[in-house]
Amino acid sequence: MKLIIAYVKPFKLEDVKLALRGLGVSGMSVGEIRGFGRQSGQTEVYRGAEYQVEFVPKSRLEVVVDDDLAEPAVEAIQGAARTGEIGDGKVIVVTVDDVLRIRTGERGGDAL
Amino acid sequence: MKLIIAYVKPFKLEDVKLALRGLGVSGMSVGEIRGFGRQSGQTEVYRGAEYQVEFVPKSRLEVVVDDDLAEPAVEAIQGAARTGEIGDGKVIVVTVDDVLRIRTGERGGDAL
Amino acid sequence: MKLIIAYVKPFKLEDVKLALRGLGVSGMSVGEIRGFGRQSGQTEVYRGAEYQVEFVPKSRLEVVVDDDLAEPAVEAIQGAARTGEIGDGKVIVVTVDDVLRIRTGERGGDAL
Amino acid sequence: MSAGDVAWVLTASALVLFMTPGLALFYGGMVRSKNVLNMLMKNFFTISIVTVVWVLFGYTLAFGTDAAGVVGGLDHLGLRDVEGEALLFMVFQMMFAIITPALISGAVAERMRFGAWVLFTTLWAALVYPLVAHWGFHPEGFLFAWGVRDFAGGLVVHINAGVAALAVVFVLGPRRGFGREAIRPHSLPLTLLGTGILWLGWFGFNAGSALAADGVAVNAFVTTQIGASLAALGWVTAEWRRTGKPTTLGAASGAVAGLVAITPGAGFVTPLAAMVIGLAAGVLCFWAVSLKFRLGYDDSLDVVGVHLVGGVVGSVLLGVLASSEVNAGVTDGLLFGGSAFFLKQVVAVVVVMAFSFVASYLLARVVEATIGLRASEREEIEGLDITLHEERAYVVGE
Amino acid sequence: MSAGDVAWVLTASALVLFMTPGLALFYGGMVRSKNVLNMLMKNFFTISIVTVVWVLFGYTLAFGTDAAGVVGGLDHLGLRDVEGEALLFMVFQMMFAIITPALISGAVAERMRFGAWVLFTTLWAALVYPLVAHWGFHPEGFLFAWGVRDFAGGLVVHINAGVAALAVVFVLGPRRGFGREAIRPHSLPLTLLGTGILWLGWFGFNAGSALAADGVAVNAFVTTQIGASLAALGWVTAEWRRTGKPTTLGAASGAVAGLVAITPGAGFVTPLAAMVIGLAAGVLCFWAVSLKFRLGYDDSLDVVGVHLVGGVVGSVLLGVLASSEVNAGVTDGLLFGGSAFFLKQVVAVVVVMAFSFVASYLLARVVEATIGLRASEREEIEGLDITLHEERAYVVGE
Amino acid sequence: MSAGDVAWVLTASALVLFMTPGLALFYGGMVRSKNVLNMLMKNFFTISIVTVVWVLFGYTLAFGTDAAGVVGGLDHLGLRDVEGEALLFMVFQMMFAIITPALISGAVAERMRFGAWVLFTTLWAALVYPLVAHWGFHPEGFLFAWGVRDFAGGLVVHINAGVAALAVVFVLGPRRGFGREAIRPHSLPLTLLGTGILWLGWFGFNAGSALAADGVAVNAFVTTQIGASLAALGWVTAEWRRTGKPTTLGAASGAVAGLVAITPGAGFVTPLAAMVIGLAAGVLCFWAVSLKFRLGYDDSLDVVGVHLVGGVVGSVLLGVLASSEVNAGVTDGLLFGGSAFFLKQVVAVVVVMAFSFVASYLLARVVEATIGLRASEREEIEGLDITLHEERAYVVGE
Ligand SMILES: Nc1ncnc2c1ncn2[C@@H]1O[C@H](COP(=O)(O)OP(=O)(O)O)[C@@H](O)[C@H]1O
Ligand SMILES: Nc1ncnc2c1ncn2[C@@H]1O[C@H](COP(=O)(O)OP(=O)(O)O)[C@@H](O)[C@H]1O
Ligand SMILES: Nc1ncnc2c1ncn2[C@@H]1O[C@H](COP(=O)(O)OP(=O)(O)O)[C@@H](O)[C@H]1O
Repeated sequence: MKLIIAYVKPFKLEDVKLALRGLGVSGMSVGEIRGFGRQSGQTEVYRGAEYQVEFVPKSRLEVVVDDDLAEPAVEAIQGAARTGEIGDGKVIVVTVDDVLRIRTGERGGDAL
Repeated sequence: MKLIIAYVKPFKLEDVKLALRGLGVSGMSVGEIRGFGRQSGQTEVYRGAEYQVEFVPKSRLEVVVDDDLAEPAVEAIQGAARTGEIGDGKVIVVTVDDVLRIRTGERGGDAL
Repeated sequence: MKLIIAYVKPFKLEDVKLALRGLGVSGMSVGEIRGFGRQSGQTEVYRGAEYQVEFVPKSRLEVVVDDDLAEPAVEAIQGAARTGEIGDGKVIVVTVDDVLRIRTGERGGDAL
Repeated sequence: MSAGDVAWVLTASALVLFMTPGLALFYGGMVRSKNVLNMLMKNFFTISIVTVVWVLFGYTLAFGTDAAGVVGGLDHLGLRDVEGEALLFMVFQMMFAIITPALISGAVAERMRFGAWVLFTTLWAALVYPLVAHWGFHPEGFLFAWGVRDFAGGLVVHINAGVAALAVVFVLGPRRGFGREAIRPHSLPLTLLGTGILWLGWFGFNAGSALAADGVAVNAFVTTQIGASLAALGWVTAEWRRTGKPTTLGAASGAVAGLVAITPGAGFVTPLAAMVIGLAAGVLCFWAVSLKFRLGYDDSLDVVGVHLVGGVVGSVLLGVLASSEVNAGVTDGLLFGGSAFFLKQVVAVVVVMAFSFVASYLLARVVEATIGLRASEREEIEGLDITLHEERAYVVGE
Repeated sequence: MSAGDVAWVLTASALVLFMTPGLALFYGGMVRSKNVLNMLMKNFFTISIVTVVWVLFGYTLAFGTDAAGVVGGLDHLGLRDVEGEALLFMVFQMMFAIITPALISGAVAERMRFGAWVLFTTLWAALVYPLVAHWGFHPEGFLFAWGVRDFAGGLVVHINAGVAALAVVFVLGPRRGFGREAIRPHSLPLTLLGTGILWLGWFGFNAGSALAADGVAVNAFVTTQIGASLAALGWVTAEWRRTGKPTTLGAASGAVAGLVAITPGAGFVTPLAAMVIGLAAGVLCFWAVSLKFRLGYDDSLDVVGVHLVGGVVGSVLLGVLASSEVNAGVTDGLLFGGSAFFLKQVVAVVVVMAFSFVASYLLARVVEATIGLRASEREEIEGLDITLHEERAYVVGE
Repeated sequence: MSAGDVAWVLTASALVLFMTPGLALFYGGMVRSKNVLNMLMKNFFTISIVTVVWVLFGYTLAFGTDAAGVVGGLDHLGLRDVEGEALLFMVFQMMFAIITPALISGAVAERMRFGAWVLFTTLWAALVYPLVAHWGFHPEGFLFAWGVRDFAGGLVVHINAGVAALAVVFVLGPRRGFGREAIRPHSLPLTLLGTGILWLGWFGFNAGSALAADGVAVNAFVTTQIGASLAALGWVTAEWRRTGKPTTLGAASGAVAGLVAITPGAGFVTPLAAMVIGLAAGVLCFWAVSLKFRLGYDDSLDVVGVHLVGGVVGSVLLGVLASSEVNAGVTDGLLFGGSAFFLKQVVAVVVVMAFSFVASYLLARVVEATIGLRASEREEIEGLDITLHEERAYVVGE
């Protein structure tokens, strides 16, 4: 199994979720992070002076999928999160040793 | 070494912590996430109309342990976080290449 | 490629960022977590009684780097985040199967 | 006026001014966190805009020497010859002229540009409000002269603003996602705080409209308290029965609906009549705020459902419950045989709604045609605070 | 009453009404974020409930023609024959009848069901408050007639509410985790805001109780300011010495404790005496709020420690420091040789405590036996806002 | 004084007291979340400190029998023989004595220790404020006697506090990171709420300074409303032109700048003159707040840019626009041929600035030399709330 971590533009999260659902992905976990990268942060004004916020708010989603679903999921995420502008984000794939569903104790694929 | 990631119901976090302490796990890191899955979110009312929040707030904990402690830790988490209801959450195990304690520069098991 | 996860004291984040930039690391993702470990939390007063907060707020950063940059990055983080006091935090290294840049679809090193 | 009367009207004026920041918080809590500053700013800046307009010519258009019952003359341009008691009356009325357009900001929340708001408010405060104020408040305004009564602004303030809100919303269109996703208040405590401030200020609004510290002021004070309380009770009870849950937003909205509904009659009806008006307003406005979903217009923070509907309920029920015993300045309502007065109230409601709707609709079109009304899609998605004001409401962890 | 007196009592009434939203924020900031809306709602809704009860029969039970010194007659049922100055007095007193039960909400925070609160408050406002108000405020109430004095509600409001809070807490039981984990305020800025509003409103509460804009009002105004300031000073100094840290919650609680303690004597003692009362209240209440941990009752937001203890301190010290020179309406206190008056004050404190405790305890039992008092474990864990009101106080990042 | 006058001054006193919590929120919203409680605490505790100082000897030093035009005698030590109207005047003036040092807290935000603040404020309230108040407000104070006029505290309150802020900042030094990183407000809604409260309170501040409910009070009320509105308009317009963005912080700061600037002349100038003063203050203060970055002193929340500059603008423009027609108590300004009066106003500004700067600088040095002024680096980094008060402003998710 694979753990897919993706940083996406917050307003794209909705689309990404739908795309993953489309693949039959049952669930996911989402947090907020401050992203640093090529995309420059928002300009803000304070006391008549403009300055740039260093980071960009991004949504960070984690989804565990079976190996065969990994590639389709990555592509689904890209398709849904893409705007073509700098700052669209990254998708990271990591191998998972094991997954367990707390409620039932099921392991591996059954836990998803 | 293993990195264990678990999504649990927030009010179970306390018990999970105690269970891990019981195993001699020295520390952990906890964040908040929005969980999407089988469990349906809370109902809210707005202007006389009821609707369901799509996500469920969950606590996400990360704990790094030595290989031999991994399985016991996973079981401890399950035991402590389980309510038997949908939405109890998942436990994910990932292999760690290396760990370092910033203060001392210790590596591997000593870093924990 | 490697995914480096580090828990550091929030006020050290700035230095860590600069250190990584120094290595030519193009970006990173930062979140806030509650840290449990040896370092004891802040004392607070409520109604004339003092008590200790169990956790310590920490910054959690994630950075993906090419294999050859992993070790230098880990050392850079340690160098920048170290105060020598308990609670300086940990650095965790995990192997990444693949990375993708959403905007361009580039994979692997090019995606960074 | 005795020093006591002056003391009370000064106090009342201060309390009414305080209502606009209160309204800003009431509305600000109901929008999403990315738009709260824009909401606050629209209200605070309206104070500045209307103060200037009112001083320069708004006051004289409303309260200058009457011309054909329609508008005031220019004799008080730039406050010429406005001194002493007249100056006090001018500033008390100024506070009404300020909050009326401010009320509209709730309907256009989260999508109307700030610049467009500034232009629209300036025009509205200059061309619409003074006329309606003249008709309803000036002794020779055609509605007042005809016998219509509006103690503290049911017609002039609430119906006027409520129907204007509806007109602007038609031009502006709904927020992205309206109807599909639930757009939730980002801070109900802020909204409750605003409610408390509005309730406080409304005592100045209604009891101050007696322009004296006398029995009429006391009666208006008491009916105001009763109207607000009963409407909150009515609204919460209604929603409790429908959804099984009493909500804080319901309690807050109900209180405001009651304050709106008692405004036209505060000095003209008995405390017990105020119970009826409050209860009716609470139940009817609760029902009214659900209309927008069914009819599909995005009156974002329910200016129509609360101020227009509440104002109509109050103005019409005044036609029923007005008592010349409470106040010799009004003729008896339907209940006491005054069918004529009742009809006049209904006609007045229709007249003000018609005029204000058309005028506001045209002004909105003018603004749209000139500088544009609506924020871009990107601005709306990222939020008006950061895109239009380059500020962030909340910065934590620094 | 001159127009000046009416102006002041109208202003004071508005300020006292504003205290209840202020109290809502003061309490709301002290609870956890999952329960803040429930806290606000309990307070706001209490305004509605008590307004109805007071208008219908509460007022006449308290201030109707005296029956045996115990209760008022039904001559003013539904405000019959309550006009002019009497109407003004009615609404000023209404605000006291509202905030008194609202004070209790702080003790039962985070676990009492909303429905149970509604029922309890209705019963309490109908059966307990009017009686105590009659005894302490009505010229023929047995305590007042006997010579006991309570300028603005030390007995009638604060001791009454404080002891009722204790009684209800006994029936309700502690919050989960009370004593084990520290249950921290979720927003101290909200609490400080509430403190500011309470302080403002208290000028109306105390100086308004003179029912005139005269020297007594001025004296009450000054002693109120001094009492609050000295108590904040005393509380913060005491905790600074004990814990080494001065806290904002301490400053806020101290100020309120001082306002409570000066309430019974505001119009009866000199400014310097007010310094003594304030200082004593600050130090003693700081000590008192720690009792709940030792004795193990969960008076969640310290209604007992602040209002009961503060009220007792103030009422008893009034027995010591009352000066007939300041106000001919009171007899000299112990310090000036008035031992009789001192004893009467002590007796009055005991009487009110005994009655209010028993009555409140019984009412709480009745509610428990009928619809139940307490939220379920799940509701308490997940929070009353989402489970009882299906609302969330703060929604960020949308 | 008639009951009406008493009613108004009581109301005004309550409103002015409310300004200090308002200021606490205004400032509290502008600091980082780790320092907000310290900011609130400094303001609230100042109320306690100054109340004690003022009652014991501050009042008599300011308003006791004049000695050589420089200071008041000790005849009213501990409020001896201060009764009735004098007692009312005492408490109204007390509120001014409270908010003046509180204003300074904005300049030293986020780095001055709480203990140091307590000591400094005590000394300043005892030694600096009473003198300046005597000079400007006491009939025999040398400035007043010479013909200088300061209606409600442009010199005594704002210039005095603003220049003191500058002096303390010189001793204290800048915050870590000042100039390098942008230190952003953590909650602008809190700041806007504070602005609303300040605006409300300012009606008491200025119109209350007439000490009667008369025409002068009305004029002051109107000019206050106009000054605030125009300055907000001026500030926002200026920044809109410079940065292309109108900000809520700009609107809030502009309103306060206008309230400051109109303070010295509120009862002495016409409404139209108030427009000029407000507009000038808005534009000039907007320009002034950018100075600190260029000159490198860390006046954290712009006490100098808003209160000092605004106070100077208002006091000097009063020298130009004062009209004896508006108020017989003032001589005509430059515009009406009163060059003498203009010069006196300028001299008074210089005198107060010189004295207050030197005195405040010395007091700051004394505190630094004794208990130390500044928080440690660790305290500053981790935040003053948790390190000095062991409290956290916001605790979410519990
Ligand atoms: N090396 C990295 N490690 C972890 N996260 C990264 C890294 N580089 C970028 N990110 C994340 O991806 C987001 C987008 O990257 P950015 O360089 O701004 O644009 P793009 O995705 O178009 O290359 C950043 O805001 C950050 O959250
Ligand atoms: N495929 C997944 N990847 C990542 N997180 C998941 C995934 N499926 C579920 N989760 C997390 O686990 C939580 C519980 O899952 P859910 O399906 O609701 O109930 P259960 O754990 O009983 O199967 C979700 O709220 C979400 O945070
Ligand atoms: N086993 C662990 N797994 C995950 N995170 C950990 C673990 N141990 C410590 N941490 C994180 O590292 C932080 C610092 O650890 P701590 O034991 O307090 O001090 P030190 O880093 O000096 O050993 C903790 O606050 C926690 O966030």
